[in-house]
Amino acid sequence: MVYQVRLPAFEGPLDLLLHLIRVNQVDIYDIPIARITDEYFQYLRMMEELDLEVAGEFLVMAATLVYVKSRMLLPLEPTEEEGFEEDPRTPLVDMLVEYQRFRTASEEFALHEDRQRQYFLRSEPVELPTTGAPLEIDLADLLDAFRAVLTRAKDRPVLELMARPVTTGERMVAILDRLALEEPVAFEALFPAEADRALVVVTFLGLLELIRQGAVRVWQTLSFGEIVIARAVP
Amino acid sequence: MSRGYLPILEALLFASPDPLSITQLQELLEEDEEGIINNLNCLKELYENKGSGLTIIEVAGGFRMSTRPDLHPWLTRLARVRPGRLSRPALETVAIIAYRQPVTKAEVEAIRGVAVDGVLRTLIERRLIRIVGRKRDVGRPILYGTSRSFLEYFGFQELSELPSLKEIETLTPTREGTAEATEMQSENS
Amino acid sequence: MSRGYLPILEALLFASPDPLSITQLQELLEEDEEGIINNLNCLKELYENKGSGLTIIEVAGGFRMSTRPDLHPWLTRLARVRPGRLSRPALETVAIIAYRQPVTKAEVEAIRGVAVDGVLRTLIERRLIRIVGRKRDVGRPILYGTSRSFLEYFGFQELSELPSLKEIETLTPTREGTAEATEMQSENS
Repeated sequence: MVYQVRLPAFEGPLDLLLHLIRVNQVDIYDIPIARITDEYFQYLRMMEELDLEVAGEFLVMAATLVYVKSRMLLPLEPTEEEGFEEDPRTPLVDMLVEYQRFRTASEEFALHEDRQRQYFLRSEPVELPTTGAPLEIDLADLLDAFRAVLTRAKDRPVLELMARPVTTGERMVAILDRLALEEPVAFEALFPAEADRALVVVTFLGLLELIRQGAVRVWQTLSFGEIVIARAVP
Repeated sequence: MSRGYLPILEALLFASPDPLSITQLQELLEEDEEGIINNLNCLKELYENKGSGLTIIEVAGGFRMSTRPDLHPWLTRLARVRPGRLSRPALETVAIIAYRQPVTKAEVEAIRGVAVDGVLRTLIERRLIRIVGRKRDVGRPILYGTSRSFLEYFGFQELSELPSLKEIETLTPTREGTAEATEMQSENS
Repeated sequence: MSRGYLPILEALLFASPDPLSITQLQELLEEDEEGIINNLNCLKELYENKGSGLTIIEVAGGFRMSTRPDLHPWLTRLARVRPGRLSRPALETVAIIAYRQPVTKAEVEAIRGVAVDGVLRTLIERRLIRIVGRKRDVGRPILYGTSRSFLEYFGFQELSELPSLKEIETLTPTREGTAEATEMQSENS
């Protein structure tokens, strides 16, 4: 006869701890930490014996439990403000209570989900023109679209889609373009916020080149004040 | 109120892919709020009295047409692909996001005690959550919130209608309550 | 023929994405052909007698539920109150412009592989993109970039807050990622 061992699958260390608290019928606000720690380790060992991968989070919690257990062996020291030190279990208890609260909420959500799934809606929306109405775009739709474009573009080798090196010349042109639209422009504004290091460096080199050529003027109204840039008067 | 609006209301509810709010219906039908509400009730009653297979439900702050819930075993026979139920990790994650939004991935992970990358992706793909901005913080992490389809999916009217976490806490075993008794109950219900 | 099938037939016609043929309906309702045809006629008459806004029409391949044709003018008003959505080409184009700006039409077309004139016009009308300058290049082509309201749609303050390419990879799931948060549960369970 073959015995099948079925370990309850726990989603994470908090899930496992709540399970241990429940089966031991102990008070979550007064956890017998030594006993729970022992059982927690038994469970981890069982997982290892069954060759199940023990996720990192479980090990971190194991370390926390050992720490709390050792702190519990020491008497609580009186402190100046509150009389006594905080119970070493408190942070762990807070975490468990918070997690449990959301877990209960998720059970409530599951009931709503079940009820809602009994309603069948029309799957094919009637084709409607959508002019004039306010626009609604989901960023996820935009990202999906971009991802699709990238995937398609990868299949067309002629295309250089990924970032190509930007040249100093291009940045010089970009700076002059910018100045043609508004001037003077703050030094920082020449560096797009999304610029990576290379772009910042190349832009700065471009600016230096423009200054050297006498194409732009750069000044500061105060020491340590804002640096502003404008086209040199021809 | 003229009965003439009823078929128009019915056609609009049929055709709209999203729930229609009272305000939208007012604009569409050029009626006042009271008239719209009367007509909606009228339509609902008519469906009930005629034993129609359709019904009007209120969700996400609006009204929409749906099949009668007790007929769902028949409808599952339609070869129609519907996404499956959410897994427990997904439900927990979407619950945390619903109550704590706008919230970062790290904040969700701190509460759940495990990584949530895969789950977040699925929730985004199913359009139950969305990116709502970035936190003004080191690394400017992405902030997540729930979408309108979240309300539709779970049948909530609006976010403020979510059961408060305080209420939920009274359902959970606390200091006095024995854990086992509560568990038994929820299993039977 | 029992009247009990009528609401089920009605619900099926409502929810089905495609017209349902007599054969399909026979299978779904476990009824014979005559019964199905009778029920369909019955439903049609019921709609007419009650002055319903809905009707059953016969199209290629079967029967489907539809709004009454004379109500069409009211339905076109729906477009006015419903939030608009961007078409797929428009989404792709605005995505390319967002991530590659400032960018010319020719560059967008090279990436998308099709002409984008119409789409660009729509995006400008909707104020999602704007002209940001001209390229110092042969013909001085117009450079496009995204607008302020584009960012506002997504709750972002500035362009640098848009998810990076790397983030896109982690946020938009590939097919395998989906199963993780969705239980493989069939509709019937």
